[in-house]
Amino acid sequence: MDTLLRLEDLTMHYKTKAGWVQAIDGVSFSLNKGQSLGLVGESGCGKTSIAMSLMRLLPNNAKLVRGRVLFGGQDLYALSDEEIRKLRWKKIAMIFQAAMNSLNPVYSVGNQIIEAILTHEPETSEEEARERVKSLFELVGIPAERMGHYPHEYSGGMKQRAVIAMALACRPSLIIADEPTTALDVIVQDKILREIEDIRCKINMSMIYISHDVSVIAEVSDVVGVMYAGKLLELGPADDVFKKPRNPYTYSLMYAYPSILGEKHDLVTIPGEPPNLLAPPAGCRFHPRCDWATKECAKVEPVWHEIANGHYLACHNPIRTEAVKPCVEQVAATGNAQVAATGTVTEMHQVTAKGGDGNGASGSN
Amino acid sequence: MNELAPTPGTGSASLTEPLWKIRWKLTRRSFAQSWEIFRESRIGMIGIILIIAFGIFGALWPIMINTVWDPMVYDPVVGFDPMSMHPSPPSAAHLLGTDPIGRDILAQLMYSTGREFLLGVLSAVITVVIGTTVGTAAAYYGGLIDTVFMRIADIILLFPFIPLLVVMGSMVKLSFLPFAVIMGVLGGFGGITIILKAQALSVSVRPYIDAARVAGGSDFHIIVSHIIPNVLPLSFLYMMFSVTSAILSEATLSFFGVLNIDMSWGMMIHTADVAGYLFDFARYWWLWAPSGLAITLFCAAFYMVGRGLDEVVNPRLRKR
Amino acid sequence: MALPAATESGDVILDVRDLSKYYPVNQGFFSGKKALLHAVDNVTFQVKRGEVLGLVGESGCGKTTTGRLIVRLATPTSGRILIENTDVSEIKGQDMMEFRQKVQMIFQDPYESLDPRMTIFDIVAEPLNVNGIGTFEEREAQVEEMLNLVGLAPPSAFLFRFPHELSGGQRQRVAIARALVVRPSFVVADEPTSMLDVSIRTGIMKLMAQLRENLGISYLYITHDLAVARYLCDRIAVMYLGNIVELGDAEDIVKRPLHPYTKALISAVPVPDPAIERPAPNIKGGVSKPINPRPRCRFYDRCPESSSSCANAENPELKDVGDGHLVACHLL
Amino acid sequence: MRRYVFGRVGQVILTLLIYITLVYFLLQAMPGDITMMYLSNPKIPQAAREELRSQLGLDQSLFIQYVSYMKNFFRGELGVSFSQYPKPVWDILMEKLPRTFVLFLTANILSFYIGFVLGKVIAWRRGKIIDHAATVVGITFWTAFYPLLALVVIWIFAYNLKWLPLNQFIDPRLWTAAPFTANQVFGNMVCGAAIVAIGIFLIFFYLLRGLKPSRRSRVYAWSATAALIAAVVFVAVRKGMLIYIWDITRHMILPVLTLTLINFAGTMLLMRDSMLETVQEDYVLAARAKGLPDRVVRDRYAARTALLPTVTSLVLSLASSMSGGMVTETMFSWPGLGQTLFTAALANDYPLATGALAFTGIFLLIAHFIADILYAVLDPRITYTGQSGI
Amino acid sequence: MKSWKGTLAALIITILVVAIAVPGFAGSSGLYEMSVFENPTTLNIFSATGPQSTVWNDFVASSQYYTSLYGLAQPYMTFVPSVAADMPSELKQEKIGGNTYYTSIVKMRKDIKWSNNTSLTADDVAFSYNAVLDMDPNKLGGNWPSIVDPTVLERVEKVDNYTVKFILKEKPGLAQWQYGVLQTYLLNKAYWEPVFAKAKKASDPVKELLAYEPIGEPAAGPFMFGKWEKGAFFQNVANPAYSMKGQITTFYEDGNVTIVNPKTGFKWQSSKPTGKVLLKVTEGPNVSGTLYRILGNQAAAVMSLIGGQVDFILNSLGLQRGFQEQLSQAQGVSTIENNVNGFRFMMFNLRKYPFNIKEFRQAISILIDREYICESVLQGIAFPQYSVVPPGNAFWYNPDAPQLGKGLTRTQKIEQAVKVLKKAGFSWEVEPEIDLKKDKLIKRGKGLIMPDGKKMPSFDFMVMTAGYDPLRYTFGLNIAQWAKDVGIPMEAAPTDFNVVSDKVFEEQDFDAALMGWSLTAYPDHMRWFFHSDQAGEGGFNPQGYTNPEFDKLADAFMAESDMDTARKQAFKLQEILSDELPYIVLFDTPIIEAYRSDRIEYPYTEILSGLQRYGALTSTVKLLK
Repeated sequence: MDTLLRLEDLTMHYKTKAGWVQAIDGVSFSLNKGQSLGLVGESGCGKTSIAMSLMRLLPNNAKLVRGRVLFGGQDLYALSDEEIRKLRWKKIAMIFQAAMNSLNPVYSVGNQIIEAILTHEPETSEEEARERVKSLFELVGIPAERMGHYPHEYSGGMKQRAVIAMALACRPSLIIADEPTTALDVIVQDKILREIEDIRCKINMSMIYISHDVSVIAEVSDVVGVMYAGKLLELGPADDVFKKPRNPYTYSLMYAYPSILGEKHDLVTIPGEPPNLLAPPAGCRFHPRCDWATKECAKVEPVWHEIANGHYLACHNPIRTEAVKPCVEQVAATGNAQVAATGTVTEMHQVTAKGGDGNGASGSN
Repeated sequence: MNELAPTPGTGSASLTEPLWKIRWKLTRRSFAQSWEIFRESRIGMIGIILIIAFGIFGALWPIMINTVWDPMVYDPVVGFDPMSMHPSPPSAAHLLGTDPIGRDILAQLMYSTGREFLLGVLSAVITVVIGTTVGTAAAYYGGLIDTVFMRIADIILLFPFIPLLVVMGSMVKLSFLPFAVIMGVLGGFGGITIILKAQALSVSVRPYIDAARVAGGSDFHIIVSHIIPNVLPLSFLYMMFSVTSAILSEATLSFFGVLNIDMSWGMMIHTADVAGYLFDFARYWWLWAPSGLAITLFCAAFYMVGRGLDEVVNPRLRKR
Repeated sequence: MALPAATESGDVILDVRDLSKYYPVNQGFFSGKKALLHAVDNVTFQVKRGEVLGLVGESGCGKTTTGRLIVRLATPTSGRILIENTDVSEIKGQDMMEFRQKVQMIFQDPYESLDPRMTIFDIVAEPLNVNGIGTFEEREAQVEEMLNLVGLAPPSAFLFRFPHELSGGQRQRVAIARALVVRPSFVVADEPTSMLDVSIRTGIMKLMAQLRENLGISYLYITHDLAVARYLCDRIAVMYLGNIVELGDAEDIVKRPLHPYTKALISAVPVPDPAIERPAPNIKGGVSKPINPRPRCRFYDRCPESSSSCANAENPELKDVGDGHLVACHLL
Repeated sequence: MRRYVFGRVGQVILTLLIYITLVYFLLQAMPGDITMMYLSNPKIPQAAREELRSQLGLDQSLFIQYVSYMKNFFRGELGVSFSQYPKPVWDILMEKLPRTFVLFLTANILSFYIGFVLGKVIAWRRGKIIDHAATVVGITFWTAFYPLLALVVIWIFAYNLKWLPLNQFIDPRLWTAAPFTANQVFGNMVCGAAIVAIGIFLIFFYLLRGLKPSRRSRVYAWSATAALIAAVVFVAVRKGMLIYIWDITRHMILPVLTLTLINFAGTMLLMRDSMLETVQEDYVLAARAKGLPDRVVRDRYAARTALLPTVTSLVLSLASSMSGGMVTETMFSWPGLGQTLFTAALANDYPLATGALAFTGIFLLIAHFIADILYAVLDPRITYTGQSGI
Repeated sequence: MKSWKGTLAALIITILVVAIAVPGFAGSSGLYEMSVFENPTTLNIFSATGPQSTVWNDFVASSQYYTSLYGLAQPYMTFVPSVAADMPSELKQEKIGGNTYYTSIVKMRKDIKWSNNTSLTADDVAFSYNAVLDMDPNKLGGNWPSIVDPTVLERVEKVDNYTVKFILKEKPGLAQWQYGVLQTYLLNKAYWEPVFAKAKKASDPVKELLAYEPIGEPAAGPFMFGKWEKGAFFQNVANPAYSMKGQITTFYEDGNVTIVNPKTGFKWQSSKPTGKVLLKVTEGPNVSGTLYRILGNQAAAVMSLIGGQVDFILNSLGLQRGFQEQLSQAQGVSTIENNVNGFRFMMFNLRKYPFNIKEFRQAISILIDREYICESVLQGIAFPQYSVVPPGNAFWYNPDAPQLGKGLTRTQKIEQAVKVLKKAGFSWEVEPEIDLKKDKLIKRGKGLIMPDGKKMPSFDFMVMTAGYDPLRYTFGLNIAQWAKDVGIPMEAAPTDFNVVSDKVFEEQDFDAALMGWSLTAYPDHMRWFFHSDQAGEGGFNPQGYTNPEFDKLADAFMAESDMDTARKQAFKLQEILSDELPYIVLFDTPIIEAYRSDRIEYPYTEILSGLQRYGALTSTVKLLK
């Protein structure tokens, strides 16, 4: 398969008053044409920074420390400003996190899309562009007559669709979707997710889907990448990763959230707080919160390596067995007994002594 | 984050220090934090330095007149130096020269500084106290109170201050304090009310106001302990801008000779103007430059501090 | 009334009857017609002592308004709210003070619900202060105890910090401590975890469960997330455009949804398993606002199963279909 | 829209009513009346004074005087001036109005435009030298002492460099033979400018509509504009008025410059702040992601929305720019409303001062009103149903 | 967007460039251009003299268009006939219709024409008075009750075409008669009669009259209305029918005046003129018109003068001192200084001992070296003055009144002062010693002993603060110093003006003070300031001067209607005052004016209160190019 995008050891730091924030640290992956990659992680883990560095839209205080971003074989960071401007949207488009805010409130939605088309395809006439927008609107399920309306006249879901239509306007080869459904209600979210998948399959486009919600990623991605504190911890085919999460963080993320289907299970809690990226922990960045951590984890940074076909991992102590779902009985154990509850509180003391948001990390494993 | 914690307590129900001391420390710390942000603003720092410089300059007046200067010669209002022709250019005796009626410019400048401070700060404090109270009340209670005060504000916005004060000043000579009060009151019911009300309104719909209400807080409690403290930084910011407008108005009205103020920077220029020295700018520069510059720098200083504060108060303006 | 349940026992801590809240909508400067937004319309439910009732629905369905009505942040247009058998829908003065000590609320946004200019101590002690409970030392002891209880230990490390120095999870714990410091018997929790990150969310959820056990508090837990409701709540009420459309045991609702809306809601929740193909939720159109709604089933326009009989029938009322499982649908 | 406009008009009239009432009572509260002015000769017996007072209705109760004043006010009668007895205040003010109007409008539009453009540019280049320089220069002018600034400007440009006329609004040597009065010329200038402005607006509205106008329509639009201007100039030449218009324009430059220098910084700094907020908006990022050229992002995205709060604050600053206008009029011997108010005040001419203040109020109210409408036009989110509020 | 900006910028730049490139419009020839600070407000003489009587209206209109029966010949302010052919006849008692009146006949010149070439006749004159009387001058307000004084004037009758008869209710003094009624503006009956008739019918005749706009009103003065662009300029054109053009007024040293009009043959002389001719003034106008630019402030006016846009700055206050130096350096500009009609003086409280001793005051006056302070200390910004009538008021000024101590050196002054004091019985503990040859004070006097044998206590001399008036302040300090030199224990006390005014006029509780007055042309102030009936509280004689002889003389002066007799009386009054010194007159400041000497020429520039006094000599000025 053709490789569309390749990140090689991408390392991006932000300069702040307090020092350098290591927002992206040595991230490498590649994406094939037509493939969809899901990036999952908590807020502040560097997902959005990756999206922005792919568009070369980082704020002024960002600095590319090392690494390359190869798009269709071209190093994006070797291009001039004008070249990258022309490449944006034409080749790489983006669906923004806050759709409500990513439309200019004072221009009609249709015009904002037409403007993008006319900018990148100057030979197109305005009429042709209008026709194209019309068909895009149909594609995403907005009545074409609403083209002339202003964003404030749209509902949240419609705005999100309009933003998707806008992203598709120049038929880019890669779309980056940055949490496009976070602010939406489940039913709308479901519809949008399905539409995105539909369209992507129809026009065979690559996509990077960024979300903090493992479930959403599971629904839309071929390949899943798990990020933590600016680093990629695990990356692999969705089926593999979800069936056999190797990194403890992946595992915790998957089971930290109650599910609606199946039996009620206990929740895995991840103690503590994500690290401060001004001074991330030595060794594995997840080790202070990891129940599997050993002394080695605190000292040696795990190597990013392929463990199976297309399945990459950075961990000293990967979970080797089939993942065990935490079971309901354990919930009952902590829930019922008073002893257990007070025990939890005493444990909290110890955890907070380390600093941060301690909570009952009573053995989930 | 942990290094900010006070001395590790034992978790027992006794504080290691008296409460006021802790609060004092906290105030100092939050002040220090604001100061850190403020220091980022070059403009704000220039403003602060200027204000301090003016403060020192103004404080020199009582010292000089009580020690070095002969009040007969250097009194800013009635002083006269019979030894020289007036207006005399800067010399060793009169560092900034004398005005057309023989008074020492430097002494006038120093003497006025303190009074300008008083005028500016007094009227600004009145403005802000009124603006904050009215704005908060209007925002919190809404309804009739809101309508009445906002209409008043609309109307006051219609008043061109300077012409109005010219009219008033020419009919009843306004002296220093009444003028400061009028400026303060007019300012307080005008534009600032609208801005502070908007701020109070945005504070009053915050969830923590609901939380306070659920906790059982009365309206008074909510206004005094939640809304006003959160509006105050903005009030303080607008106080800076009010100082500027008060001083400029005073100077302009003094220039037109409609105020009953015996000495101010505006009066100094007025004196030079009526005596006919204010058109050959280069030659009689000492008659207008010190006072004109003082007005501009003084106003600009407060304005700059205001802009610096803006970055503290409004984090969205901060540099990333 | 179609509700036979629960008033006979003293077990009921909250009894909401026919609660409605209409908001006037500004239709225009000169327009004479008065439009009313039926934010909450004829809602009836009970919460038993020690129970957690989940109120689930999409944004704009009136769940938050219901919560605010119960803690009297808003005055109901009609209907009654009984807390421990006292009607609180129109109380004032001293009664209000007592009421405030019985019923508290936890807010959604931990970043906004704490006054940025107050220390943690001031925030947590505020309900004690304004109600004049205890001496200073007693208050301090209570605050410290409360902080311990919500997992902010040692309390002295937090007492004199400002909210912005705390992380989201810690803030939400402070908010919980503030709500619980007056030892209320009933707490309305308005999506306390929705703004938090996954790894922190779990901790708060567990804390709430623990506090319920340890302190015997009843909750009205408002959330848009059925999975969370399932995990935390004993019973779940599903709201749609100001009406409760289904109410019943949590597992029952999740496993055996009866109302078409509940079904759609459940099938729309994504699952963290690529192997599972969810059926598409069968629902038309989008949410509208219940402004002067027509007197028929609110879900009619979007209902996949609606029949012509629904078009002309009145808005259905909750009917018990067994085991305390109530549904408001003509089709059942 | 119509409903909105009517609603606003109602509010405006109410506000005006209260404003005039306030002005009226404020000035009534001041000491002195016409008999002190008019009958200054001590030889005049008391009886003559009393008679005059009763003729003017000054012996009636304040309230009755007020009611009759208000009645007359809306009939366009503002009483008679004391210092120019028995000249109607209305006549005096109408004579001054066009001059103030032209000066105020030109200066405000210019300073707003300059402030807007500069603010946009320096916000876009935040932290660069141009940002610091423009901010410092702006603050200096913003806090400058108006009268002194006016004197400096005159001294430099008119007295030393002799580039521009010193003072006044026309050159008497030219006008002694003029077949027009200055107010006729002012009227024609206003009309001409309005025709040109509306014409250009219509031309561009109809010919350059859409996002990508064709080359041909561009040529049409520009030639139509040129033709329009040429036509207006031609009419002026035919009427023999061009040289007089020209003379007034020349005289306007310095006062307009002074007013602009004083006022532009307000808009500039506001625009800068407002823009610094909008550049952080997602749609600006989105626009850049769309690959739009930098200038388009700046102008159509960041600046366009940043303009809205700036327009709002323009309303707030109108009164103060009116104050500046008064000072400027006085310093430049520009006989407009401001100068009239000033001399009326110094001469204790209450009816004239009241009238002038009322006129200023009406003037500002109309400006507020226009700014409101402009705001509503600029911001599609305003639906004209609710009150816009400031 | 971009093209817009570019266009706008280009437009603005073009306007600027063109504006700078195209120079101002060339001066129109034949116009005498002046600047005024305020708009005139009306052309209507009734308004301009009534409620709108501003100096600006008078400058541009009233003083330019109208003539009167009599006037004051400039620059010496001699009372001369203008439209009248000779002085009025002596006032006679006459019984008319049962009442006793005083009457006077005035014969008129026959050569006076209106601008529409009709003659100015007795009808016009009688109308001018009777119509105003009819309207009630009190209601017209302003200055009308003074110039058509209803308390004196009954009516004016036409005797023949060129003779009128004044019928007066009582015998008027000079102020009411020569300086009042006889100098009233003359109106064109044909023009005004219908206007009055119409006004009479209106509900408020006065208001109707005042509101009338006199378009096309015939003028008899040197100028007629030309064009008025409100707020910008005011233009007058020369009256082509002006009858007095070319008329020569000759002033003789003895104060006599002759008037000759070579064109019409009119001749008049005051009495037999003898002595040298002081000045010959030929009436114009020599310009095609006058142009008044309305410039709002004096800086603008001065810059315009320097820039050549105006020839003269018309301002009743003259120019501020600050401009003088700058103007004197400008090319083609001359500055002139003239005395104003006023003085600043020192006074003692004559109710107190020893201030009531005449010699004490004389000694002080002798000691004061006015010339030294004015010329050396104040470097010419003040004029020394000795008499309560300024020399500039030449007709009334008595040059022979004593000027104590004038021209003496420092020591001579001390010597003389000591002599005068000794004569009055003063003595010293230590007498001052001087060296006349070296003009040096060897020993200062100490311990002055009053004639009653007591040592004189120290007293306060109130002077204005330097901020209020630095000149008086400087004078005051110097006077106190000189007084101390001879042992007079005088302390100069700079005092706020309001305090001085209160203490002097309200409380009359003071020892000595330094104050100032400004005056009118007719010197009736001598009566008001020194008559004993003004010595009470609130009167104009707070120093408490009482001299029955003076009182009598002053009353006679006031009642006198004959000019020559009145003049003699005024001279006598001045002699008394200069000897008794109830005021020690010190100095006055001049009025400073400037004109473009490269463009215009005046027949004279020395005139009390400056050229502005009579509208900047519009009818006699000559253009040089």
